[in-house]
Amino acid sequence: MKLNLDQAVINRCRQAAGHIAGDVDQFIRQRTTVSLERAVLRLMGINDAMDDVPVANLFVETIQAGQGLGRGAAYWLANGCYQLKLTADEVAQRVVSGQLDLFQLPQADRATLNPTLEKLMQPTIEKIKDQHRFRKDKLSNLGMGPEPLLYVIVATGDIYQDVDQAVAAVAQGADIVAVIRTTGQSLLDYVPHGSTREGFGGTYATQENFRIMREALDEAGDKAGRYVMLVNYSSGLCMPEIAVLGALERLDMMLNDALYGILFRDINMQRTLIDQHFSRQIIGFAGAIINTGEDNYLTTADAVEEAHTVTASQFINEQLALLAGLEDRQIGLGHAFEIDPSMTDGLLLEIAQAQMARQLFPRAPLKYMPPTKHMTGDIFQGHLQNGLFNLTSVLTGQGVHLLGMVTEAIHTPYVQDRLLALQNARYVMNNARNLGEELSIRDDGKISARARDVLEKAAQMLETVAEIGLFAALERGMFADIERSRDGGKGLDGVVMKDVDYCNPFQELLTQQAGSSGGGNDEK
Amino acid sequence: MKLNLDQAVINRCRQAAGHIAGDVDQFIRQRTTVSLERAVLRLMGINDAMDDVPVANLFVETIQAGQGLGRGAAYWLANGCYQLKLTADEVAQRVVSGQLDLFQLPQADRATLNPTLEKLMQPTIEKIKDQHRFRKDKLSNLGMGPEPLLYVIVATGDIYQDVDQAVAAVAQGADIVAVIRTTGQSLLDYVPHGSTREGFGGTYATQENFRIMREALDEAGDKAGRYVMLVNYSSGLCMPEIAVLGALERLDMMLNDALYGILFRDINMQRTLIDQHFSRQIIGFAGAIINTGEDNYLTTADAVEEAHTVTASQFINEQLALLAGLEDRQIGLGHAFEIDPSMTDGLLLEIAQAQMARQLFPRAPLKYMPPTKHMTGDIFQGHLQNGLFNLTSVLTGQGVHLLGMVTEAIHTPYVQDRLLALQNARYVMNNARNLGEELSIRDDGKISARARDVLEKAAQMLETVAEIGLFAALERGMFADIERSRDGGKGLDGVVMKDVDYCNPFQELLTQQAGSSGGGNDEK
Amino acid sequence: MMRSNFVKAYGDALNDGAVQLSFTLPLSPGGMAKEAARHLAEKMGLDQPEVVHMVEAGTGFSFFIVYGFCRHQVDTSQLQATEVEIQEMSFNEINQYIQERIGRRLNVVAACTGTDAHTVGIDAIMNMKGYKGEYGLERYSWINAWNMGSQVPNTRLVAEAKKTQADALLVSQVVTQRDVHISNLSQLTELLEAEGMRQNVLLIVGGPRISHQLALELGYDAGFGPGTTPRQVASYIAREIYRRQQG
Amino acid sequence: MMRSNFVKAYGDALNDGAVQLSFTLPLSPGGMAKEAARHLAEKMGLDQPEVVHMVEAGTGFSFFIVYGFCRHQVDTSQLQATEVEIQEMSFNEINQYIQERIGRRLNVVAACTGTDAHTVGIDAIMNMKGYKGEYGLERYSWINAWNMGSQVPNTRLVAEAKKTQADALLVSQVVTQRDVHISNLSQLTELLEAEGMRQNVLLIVGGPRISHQLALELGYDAGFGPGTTPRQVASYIAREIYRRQQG
Ligand code: B12
Ligand code: B12
Ligand SMILES: Cc1ncc(COP(=O)(O)O)c(C=O)c1O
Ligand SMILES: Cc1ncc(COP(=O)(O)O)c(C=O)c1O
Repeated sequence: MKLNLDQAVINRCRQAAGHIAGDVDQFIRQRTTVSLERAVLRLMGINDAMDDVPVANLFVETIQAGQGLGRGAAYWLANGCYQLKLTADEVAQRVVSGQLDLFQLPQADRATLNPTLEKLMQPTIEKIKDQHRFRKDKLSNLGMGPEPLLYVIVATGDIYQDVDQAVAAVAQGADIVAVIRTTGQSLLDYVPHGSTREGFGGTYATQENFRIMREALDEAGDKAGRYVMLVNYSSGLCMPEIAVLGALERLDMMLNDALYGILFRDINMQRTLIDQHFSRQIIGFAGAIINTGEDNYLTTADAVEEAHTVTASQFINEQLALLAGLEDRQIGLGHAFEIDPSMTDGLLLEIAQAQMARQLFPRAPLKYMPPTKHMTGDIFQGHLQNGLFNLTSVLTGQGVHLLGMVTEAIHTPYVQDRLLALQNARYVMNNARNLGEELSIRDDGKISARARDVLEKAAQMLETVAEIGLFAALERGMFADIERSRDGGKGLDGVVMKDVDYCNPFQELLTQQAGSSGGGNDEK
Repeated sequence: MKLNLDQAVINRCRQAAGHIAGDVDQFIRQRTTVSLERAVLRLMGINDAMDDVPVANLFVETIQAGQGLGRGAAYWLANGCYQLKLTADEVAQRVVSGQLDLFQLPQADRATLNPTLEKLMQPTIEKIKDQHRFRKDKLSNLGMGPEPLLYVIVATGDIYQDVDQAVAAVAQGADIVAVIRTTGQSLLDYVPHGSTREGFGGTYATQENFRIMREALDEAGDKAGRYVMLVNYSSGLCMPEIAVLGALERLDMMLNDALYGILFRDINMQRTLIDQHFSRQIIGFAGAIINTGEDNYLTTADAVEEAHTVTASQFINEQLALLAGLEDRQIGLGHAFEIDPSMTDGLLLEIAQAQMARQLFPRAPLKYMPPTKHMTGDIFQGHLQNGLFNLTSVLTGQGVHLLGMVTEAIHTPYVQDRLLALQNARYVMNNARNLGEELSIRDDGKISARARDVLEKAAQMLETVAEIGLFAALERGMFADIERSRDGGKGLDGVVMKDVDYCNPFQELLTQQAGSSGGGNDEK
Repeated sequence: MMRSNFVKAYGDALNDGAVQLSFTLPLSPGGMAKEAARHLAEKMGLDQPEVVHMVEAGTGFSFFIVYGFCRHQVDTSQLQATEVEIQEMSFNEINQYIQERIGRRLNVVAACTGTDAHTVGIDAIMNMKGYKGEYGLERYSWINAWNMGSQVPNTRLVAEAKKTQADALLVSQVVTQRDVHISNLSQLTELLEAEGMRQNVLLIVGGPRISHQLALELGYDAGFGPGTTPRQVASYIAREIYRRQQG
Repeated sequence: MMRSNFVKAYGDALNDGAVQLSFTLPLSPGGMAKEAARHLAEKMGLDQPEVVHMVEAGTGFSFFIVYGFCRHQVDTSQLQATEVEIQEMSFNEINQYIQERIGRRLNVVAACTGTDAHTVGIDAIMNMKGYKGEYGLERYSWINAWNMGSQVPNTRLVAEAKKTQADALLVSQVVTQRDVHISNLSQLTELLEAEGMRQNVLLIVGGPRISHQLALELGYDAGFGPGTTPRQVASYIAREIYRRQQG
């Protein structure tokens, strides 16, 4: 099944998106954020907490209070270690307990500090590389299911209940498990610490929770004879930090999209675009996959009217991801099956959109979201909507397939909801496994016309955005029907201009690597 | 969506089937049956019962006892009227009460009786014509839903509860309502009398029950703004009689298939093929549609292995129907969606079969049966199976679409089962309404290969059957994996050779009409 | 109080009691109907019953979907599995068992009785050619098997049982609307009692809606439900007849 | 005894009590688990409960589908519809009503509170541009409407209410897992009480899992569930404030 798309229009899209991403990149390069700096500290092993407050936060606050953040947290930590001949932890402890004022120390120059920086970075880099290697080995030994990969969420709010539900889902055929985050976490300007049992609508994303679930899934995967992927959110006010924790605990995919934070969490656009860039560099290095959030647009905007905004955003996200050094196969662009089910020939439009996305981003592990907005308390009807969604996904060869839940409009999924969802997908996808190869789409039909129309609109939109810039486009409410201002939203106070002698050896390393290899940390 | 079928193979099928039907027709023409003769009596207005035993039965028994059946019941009745100057009812009453011995009367010759016969026939012919006209008017005023037409069953066993459930189904969008018959009725060699409330797995087919339901559906249809079709079974040991009652009470469709009776009710093949011919003549004259039962083969035989037997049987049924004077648009050939849902690419084979049937019989109102055999207690999974069935139906443009019930494997449908089924069909068919027009099928793919394969096997089977004859084929178990012998089964004792002076003015009329116009009783 | 052998339904968190219901009420949709549905669910023991879906199901009727948290719990230590207990043997083992322990061929007569015409189930148990890769009783060298087919009146079955000196009667019942299977099955036991034959045969019933428990209640020796295999039935017959023979 | 105002569930024949259930038990599939499911259904008042489907739902869990005939009946004469009673007016009528009877613009403050970020529902009620073809409260000339958006802490909402001298507060709660909405809604009434403001505002809550009954239980004046339209809310506010004003 192939759509006859006009390559010239596709080129226009990519060109405009490249332009947009380039502009953003210019802006980003000059700035850092509190979360980015905390991420750097975490990469240097500062992952403890004091009375439940992460040391990284306390450390960065101290530096920010002293106006030193523009030089980079790495600099201050390394300089402390160098000057006092202490370990990173020792320095951090003293700083946050008020015993040590870093600004009082002599300030070595960068060249002098490089060996110290090198030493501070090494363990984490090794750990991340180990995790990457482990995943690769597992994948080549155990393999994964056929695409579309079946992705389910767990969301009990309690990591131990989550584990039970996740393990059950693996036994029922899940390829990917995402632990949904509690409401509100995205607006926390720190990452909670330790294992947790008290989330609402999701479970706190913490390093320990990641570890607990990773262990459970590795075990369940071994039992099921395949590698099971773990997903969490590198999103919200702590994007880069969670990227680090994800890299350390071998998360395989991270929801990661500044636009989502801007539109749906009212996070300041400057802040989160800067955060996003570094988080993507880390995710790229860890060999994980990002999932972008375009699907969410269709929960507030209409899926028929605003489909082109999804496509346009995918092009932008692709270019931003490439600039952060991700490879195509790591860029899980999001889209969704969200057309009103009562629409005559609605399925034709869904097929058009899904197939178009497939062809526009042929190597991307497209993340395909199920119906959510038009799900109701009628679980029987919902099961069918999910069935047609599953059919569309296998027909158009999507990569990462989020399973729709019959109780979507009611509660976070029960154990049986996930079971039903997995059975649904297994049945429909198996029964129609090669249907896509059997069929071709008329060039003069409704499906083709729809794809052409959406693509052209996306091109026009991208060209407008390229002209006015992404920030202005967001101010005009061009995405998801939501308007956000450049200086509004949460977290702007965490943005800091980099000094000329800004120091961030990780970013340097990752930027360099990306320049040479195009992403990932290995030979492929 | 179109399959590239080889016209030469289609021609071979039709030719062989024509040959088979011709042979059967030769056999039929020389014989009559007790039920056929009772049908003639009913056509002459003998529709009463005495102590719950139909007068038609008593009358025919008397004649059969006197070895007079070969001359035709019409002869004896008309002769009685003529000789005694009594009405048909008066004659029948006297005969069955033993007051009158018809064999003792002088026997007028046919020419003499013709005016009497004419007079006896007229009221019924008029009534049937009226009903036909009424239906045509309603249809042209109210219209019907778009095809595939949504067909549901009611099966409470109680005609009054059936009415409630049928009316509810019409409100939910049903186009066609079939009242399922109680177990066992097909083996009764009489048609029960009056309204009934005590069926098992269905409700007795009686003239009064037909009338009650017809009235309810006319009312519900007027309210819903469309004509609602009523279906029952002209099937079993009383095929022709029920055809008469259906014609009188304006049933729009009748399940009517001798092969079903032979295979699934062990009814003698001679008996039921003779009965079938006359029943089809009547149904044709009434302007109704027959539904054939090939779908049932796949409940005992495997849908992948034995698909060609369905196709072969459709060709035979078509030819037999044409010989009985039905038009293409009255021949609702049956087939079904019965492939094991756990089969990889099973949907491809279902599409192949459905699309092939569509192209082989382009004007037939194909009756498409839902999954039944592979339905289980898992109502959620079942709802999806029905969903893919609904999709296949709209994709391939079926005519009469029987709705699958989620509780198929559990009980006869509850009121909500029908609701869910109608919602399912409405959603899927509307959402994919014109999908079939958008897609084309690869000539070198699995779907095409499957269709070619099934068609070739059907041709070969038909050629074998043409060679050995239908009776021998049934003896060899070539259909539905079931073997039946020529002289076995129920009802053979009701078969009688026609005398040279056999009299059946209806059959004469219908045969003549068919010869001239090709079916139906009007100008079209 | 949840003791360890008490279980409750479970949706989101262990023992939360989460259940889903659906049903139709003879009321038009609206506030009242919704309230009626909620009440019904409450009577069934649901805490916080929520009517998540209400839709007209024909004039004067509404269909509901309800979720809630069921208070009831089940004490698993009080339960007894109510399926026939079978020590399953293989095809060859069964033949050998009959040959060695009983020493004569067993006579087994099967039928789908009454007006029921569903033969696939009983054929699955009986047919020579087998079902899902397993041979039916007709294939067993140490069983004489008669399959009388469908719509067999109980009187004919009893006559055949007498004629063949049947060791076991296998009755299939698929249609169950208005409990037609119950009256049909009861009639058979009465006939057998009347003929004084009840003690001489192993009386077995099967079908998709048949449970062992129901079979016992109706005076049968065993009941077999969906998914039964010929080997299970043959194993049961062989062992049970041997057991009875032993006293 | 079925009196005419008693209703039962209905599947095949009126008042047969037919219901469908589904749930998960923390037991591995098997005879015991099936029996446990049957027992649970019996406790819920089902006659002849039949487990029509049992499947493993992860190690140590089974999912069941059960049909049966529920004994319980509901006395419809005892029911009260528990939705807010609203005499609905049109957009123009509402403005006119406020102008004529109350004589001043009503101040309405809305927010999706706590950590809840679902704005679509409250926006549907508030937004100028409207929802499904109906204008939100911001469009009403006789209403001053403030929509504070999502994730608004209760303290901020109370401060805003004070500042604007709000006549009505509209709170939206969508996330309900572990009853987070309940604690969040209760906290708001406590804050208002503490500030001595509770009597001065009409306190309204809405959301997909909110019922009028729940709202009353939590000390709110009204609760609005799925499908609420801006006109219903505006009508209710106008009439209720007028009513209170009258004494
Ligand atoms: C195939 C089928 C038919 C075929 C039957 C062909 C045939 N020769 O058997 C046809 C199309 C003819 C048919 C007709 C009808 N059917 Co039908 N049919 C079915 C269907 C789709 C499958 C049944 C089946 O073959 N199952 C497969 C076998 C292998 O499973 P099984 O019977 O459970 O048998 C297993 C076990 O139960 C056990 N077992 C069974 N019997 C015995 C006996 C013994 C001694 C033992 C030890 C074990 C045992 O072992 C078997 C192997 O594991 C079911 C729906 C469904 N999906 O279940 C409806 C169904 C059984 N039919 C039904 C009805 C109502 C009818 C009709 C009465 C409808 C009508 N009025 O026209 C007719 C008439 C039939 C009649 N007079 O009895 C209803 C029964 C409802 C009820 N609970 O009362 C069902 C459930 C459909 C529905 N939901 O309405 N049917
Ligand atoms: C859209 C949506 C989102 C969007 C929200 C975008 C936005 N800006 O609002 C996005 C994608 C961001 C999102 C995110 C999440 N969501 Co969400 N989401 C939904 C979804 C699909 C639709 C909700 C919706 O828009 N409904 C349409 C509106 C019009 O309906 P409504 O809210 O019921 O409003 C009507 C009435 O209730 C009433 N009303 C509502 N409020 C008020 C207030 C007053 C005063 C009055 C009078 C009336 C009133 O009037 C409205 C119009 O009729 C639902 C699932 C579903 N299909 O319902 C899940 C759902 C609500 N989400 C859920 C969850 C858990 C989340 C997350 C927490 C998941 C996570 N951890 O990441 C996140 C985080 C959000 C957060 N912090 O709160 C759960 C809640 C489960 C529960 N019962 O606790 C749901 C049910 C999905 C699920 N099954 O898991 N979600
Ligand atoms: C990119 C992205 N981030 C985050 C989330 C989840 O929301 P929250 O940030 O509240 O955890 C989503 C939800 O779908 C998302 O798509
Ligand atoms: C042609 C035909 N006749 C009759 C029936 C119904 O069976 P019975 O003859 O037992 O009423 C069917 C069932 O599908 C059928 O297809």
